[in-house]
Amino acid sequence: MKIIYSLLGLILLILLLLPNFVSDYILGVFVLIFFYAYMGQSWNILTGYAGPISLGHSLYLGIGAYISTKLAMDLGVTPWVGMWIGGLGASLIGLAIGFLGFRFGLKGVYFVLLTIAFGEIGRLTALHLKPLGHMMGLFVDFKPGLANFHFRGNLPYYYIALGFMVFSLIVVRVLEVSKWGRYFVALREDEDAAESLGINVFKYKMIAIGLSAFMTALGGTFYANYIFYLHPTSVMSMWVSIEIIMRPIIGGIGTLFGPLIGSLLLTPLSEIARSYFTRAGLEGIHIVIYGLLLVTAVLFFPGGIFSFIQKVLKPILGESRES
Amino acid sequence: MKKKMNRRTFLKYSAAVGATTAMAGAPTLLRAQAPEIKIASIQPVTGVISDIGISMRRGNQMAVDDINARGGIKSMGGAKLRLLLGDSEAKEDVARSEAERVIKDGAVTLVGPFLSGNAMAIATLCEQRGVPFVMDVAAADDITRKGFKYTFRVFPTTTKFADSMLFYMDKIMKEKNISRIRGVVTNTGDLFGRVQGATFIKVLKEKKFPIEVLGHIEYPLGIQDLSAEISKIKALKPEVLFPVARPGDAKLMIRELYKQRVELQGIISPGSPGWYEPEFIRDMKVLADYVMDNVPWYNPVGKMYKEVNAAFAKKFPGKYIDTNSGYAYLGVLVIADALERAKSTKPDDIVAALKKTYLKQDLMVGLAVAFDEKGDNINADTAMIQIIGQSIKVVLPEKAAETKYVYPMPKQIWDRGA
Amino acid sequence: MPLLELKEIHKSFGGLKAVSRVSFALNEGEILGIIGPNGAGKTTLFNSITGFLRVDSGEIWFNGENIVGLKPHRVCQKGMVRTFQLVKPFLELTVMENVVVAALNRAKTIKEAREKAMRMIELVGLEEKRATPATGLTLGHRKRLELARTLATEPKLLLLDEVMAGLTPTEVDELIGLLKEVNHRGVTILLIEHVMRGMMALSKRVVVLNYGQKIAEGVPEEIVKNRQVIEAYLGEEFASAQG
Amino acid sequence: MDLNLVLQLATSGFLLGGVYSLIALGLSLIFGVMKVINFAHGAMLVWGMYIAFTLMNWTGIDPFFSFVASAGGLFVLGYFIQRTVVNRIMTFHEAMQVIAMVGVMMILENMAQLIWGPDPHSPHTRYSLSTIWLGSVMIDIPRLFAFLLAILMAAAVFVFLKYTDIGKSIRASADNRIGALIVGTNVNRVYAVCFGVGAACVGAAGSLLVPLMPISPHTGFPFKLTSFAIVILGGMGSLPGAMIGGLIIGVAESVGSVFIPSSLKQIISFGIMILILLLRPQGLFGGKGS
Repeated sequence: MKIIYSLLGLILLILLLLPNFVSDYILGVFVLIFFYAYMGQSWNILTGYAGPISLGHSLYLGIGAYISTKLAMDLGVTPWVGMWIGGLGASLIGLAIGFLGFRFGLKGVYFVLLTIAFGEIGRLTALHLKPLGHMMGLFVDFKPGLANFHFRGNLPYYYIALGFMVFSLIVVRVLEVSKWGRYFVALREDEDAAESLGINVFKYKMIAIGLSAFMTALGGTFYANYIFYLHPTSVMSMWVSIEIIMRPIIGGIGTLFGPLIGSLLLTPLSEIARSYFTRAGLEGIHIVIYGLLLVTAVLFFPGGIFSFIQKVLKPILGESRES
Repeated sequence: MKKKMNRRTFLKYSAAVGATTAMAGAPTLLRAQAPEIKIASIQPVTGVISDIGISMRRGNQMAVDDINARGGIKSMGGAKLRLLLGDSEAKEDVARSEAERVIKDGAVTLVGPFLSGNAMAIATLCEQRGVPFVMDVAAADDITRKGFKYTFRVFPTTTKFADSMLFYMDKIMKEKNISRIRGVVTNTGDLFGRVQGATFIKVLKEKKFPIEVLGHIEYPLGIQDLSAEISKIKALKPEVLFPVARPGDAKLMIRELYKQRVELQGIISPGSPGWYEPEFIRDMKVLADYVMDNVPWYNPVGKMYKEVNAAFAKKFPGKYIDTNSGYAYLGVLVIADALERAKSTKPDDIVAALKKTYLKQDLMVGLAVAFDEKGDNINADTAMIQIIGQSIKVVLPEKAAETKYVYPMPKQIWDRGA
Repeated sequence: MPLLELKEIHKSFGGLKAVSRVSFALNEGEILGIIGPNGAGKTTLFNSITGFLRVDSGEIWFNGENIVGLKPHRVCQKGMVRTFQLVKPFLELTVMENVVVAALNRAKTIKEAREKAMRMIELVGLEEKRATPATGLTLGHRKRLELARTLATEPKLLLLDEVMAGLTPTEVDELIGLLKEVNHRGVTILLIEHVMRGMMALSKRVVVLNYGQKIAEGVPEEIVKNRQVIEAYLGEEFASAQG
Repeated sequence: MDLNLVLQLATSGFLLGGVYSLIALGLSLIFGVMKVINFAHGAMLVWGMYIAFTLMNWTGIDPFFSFVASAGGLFVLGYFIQRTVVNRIMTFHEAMQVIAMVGVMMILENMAQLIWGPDPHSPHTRYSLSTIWLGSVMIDIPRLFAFLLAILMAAAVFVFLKYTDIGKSIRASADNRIGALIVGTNVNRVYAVCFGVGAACVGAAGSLLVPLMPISPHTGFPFKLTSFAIVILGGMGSLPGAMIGGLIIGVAESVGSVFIPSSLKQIISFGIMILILLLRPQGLFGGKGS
């Protein structure tokens, strides 16, 4: 364990010093790496640890983004405060969806479809809400300043995104060793067995979806203040949900470092594919290549890349499982 | 703060020299002879509107090729322009990331990106990085209301669209002695459709214009079946349909109007693609006739237009210069003109030059390109075009008109024996 | 007062009466066996008692309380816990992690839970395997794991659903010893068992179910001679030939 | 309320619903047997469209005949995708399956753009604008043909499933995966053929849609979401359910746009989907519970 912690410390140190050595563009890529690692980790809490598979997390991203942005634009509430309110809002919606899904005992694919349906209904509703800019979307005013969560360079975004990512790692690590996290995993593995051992399956699934939605929504605030434009189709569509889940799945679902590793691989890969295969006359080839990479990754690392790394490093790092 | 400044200065320096600080494998450029100036085009060349995105990219690229063929930027020793290509995939975060990448690769000015949402993401980034950004196409008023210093728009704003539309409608109604038109507005449920449709209705109301809007029907982007919408329109019994469409649904709409035999005096778009693409006329044939569209259009009598269009048609068979490719071309011209006058690739010099732009052009309808304090092109204008005999004619304003408009439609769509 | 008392339990699925007016009682410290041919309603009865199914009618008194309608986790918290016919270990978790989850039912801290889990693992003799994920265990070990897990919840009453099925004779003997030890420590046991040797060795009293109905109850030696029981298991003809 | 309008919308929706049914039939078949949601279903539809379109351009064969070729082409494509990807991911975590199928979708969709270009095509066929009028209700001839041929294609699939050995095995696997294993059929082949047949359904549907709507690389997406709703409504794996579900959703979305804005009409499908999921997850016609 000691080796792991010192290794992590070293990596964190490198990440903290990184901005001294790379361009704004690379920093921007890292912002996306951390952002998607964070979003993936938030999703991982629900699907990776507690079990129910959600393909509607874009809904929570959207709710978080819209609430904090509306609060900032109309009432002047700083996004640093608004993000928590957005988190609560998304949490409530998540709990409502969870209540229906879990009360009615939807599992596996059925729960997936329920989340897709709610995600799409959320998107369609947002498209018709006047305060959210109707179908025109919300154009966020760019007002640089710490209080407004708006910055000129990528440097502050880099450190904030890094902070988000580290925060999610800590949350999940604390979960892993706590009663909640152990219960999550138990009900993911076998609901009946968990229930028979005194675990209130419904309650802990609700906690998982509430927490997961809350954290996802915090990321929504980051998105809004980084991209400056919110449209239901670009923040709440199923495609966004797929972007959120892609990285933790490739990295290793239900593992602490899966989302980060997945993001470290996929985010630059999509950038590289785009920058090297963007050719006039061959529009679309980079997505074909990216798609091929995704399929290959699933086929060759069915347990995720993190478990593969774990297997490889086991002789060096020793047993990390609880014994 | 100091560190950051240093890094940025370094970056600019590196961009100017052409060195790259990128990750492994970034292209290294051998540069011995003529200096090269990089500008970047970011367009949605994949995803739901890739057809338009690719057309835009072609417009950008052709302008760059033409400028280089004419000797590049003369004030800077005949420096050649190089166009870096970016793909926004029609997504905001990708648009931002692509903008960041091309800036890293040394682009001194960005052009793009057709979608207003993407434009917002890029404009904010350009503001953050202090890099000039010329929007060739993107109509939403809001973007230039945010006080950006580095963002300019060659395209007309939505309000401009609506104003011109009313101007042309007024003319038609006066000439034809029509006191009142009962119409239905329909648009795609995306940013552009909504903005165009809603602004048109808003301006009608504000000006108490004698067009009565019987209904406002919005349908999702990428819709595959418009039968229900057309049935609803038919039930409202409008005289004129005011549609804001995309290439795919324009065809659907015409076919459904035909099949359901909707009786109309005219189909007049307040301004949208869909009605002027070659594919529309190719696939719809006589059914396409008499559709009018209020769009920023090429200037059919312009010398520049004739040259550019001939070259474009030669390079991309079956295609010709239209609103999008035309403005994409013009956007690059504006940048080249500014570079010529700035004699520098420093962002602030380029911005200063852009502000003083007075680019005479007869490529598109409208006067010389010149920007107001918000960065909008004050002389951008639209034309009323109409499909007559399966070819597109400018019908208004009169000074650019190729022929007289036909209103009302002499034959209903379903009467044309297709 | 009995620890567990069933009064006229009734449960049907559609037209099928899976459990029909079954009543019996179980005293503290006792081991009671339930036998019956396949499809007799034994597992349905377990599911009904532990709250996985809601009975249509009847009362279930446990420790002086009617627990009808309680969810399984509440039933567990009251002190009644069951195993599953097809073992359900948390496959991705190690033996230790499996048992710690169960121990958290009563333990205040993770540390306490770990200590208790360790004791249970030692009790069932899996200490060598405690870092092995459950996927890597043999069936016999999985059954022991499941036992350790249920014990870690500190039950008053343990419901065992065919824990001996599929085990080797040696494993069965070991398990009999283990269950006796568990019972000796004060845990009451209700078991469904097909392995007659185990049933005979453990239970003092047996209830026989057939087609959802209780057809006999008594000490094992008498039950095996009961004509109705033989009929139920082997068919009428065999019984008359015997009789 | 305008009764005439409702009748018109119901007719149009019903006829298009037939094609929806065929699309959903393919999805339901694949799900019923392999328990994999085919996220590439929309992209396969697009390939079916382009195959018919290309044949029409090269040889002048009408899409209403070439749907057989589209079905054949997609059968091969589906068979290939099953053998190379789907077959290997069937035991994986469902989320893993989603991502693999999304990858396949990205490849197919953008390959289509690379091969056929981004511009939408609406080829003109002889009857593409023909109509018959029943009183004041218009019946769209291409829509009617598409409906009839979709039903024909579906009937052919039913016959195939009922009377051929491999078809019987497919049905057996849909009912119970392990059962089919015991009977000893070559399961891999059954799965591949089944995926092929599912793809053939959607390919044929694509061809039938050519006279009705513009073809472009990215038109598949809305169909995919709609067919999810249909499959849930009819019951996952229930083939008659997919057929009737398609008609219901077709009519509901069409008639629904009388009451709510068209831009919101998908909410009807998703609303139905949620209600069915919660109250009757086995679907209207699914026998077994989930």
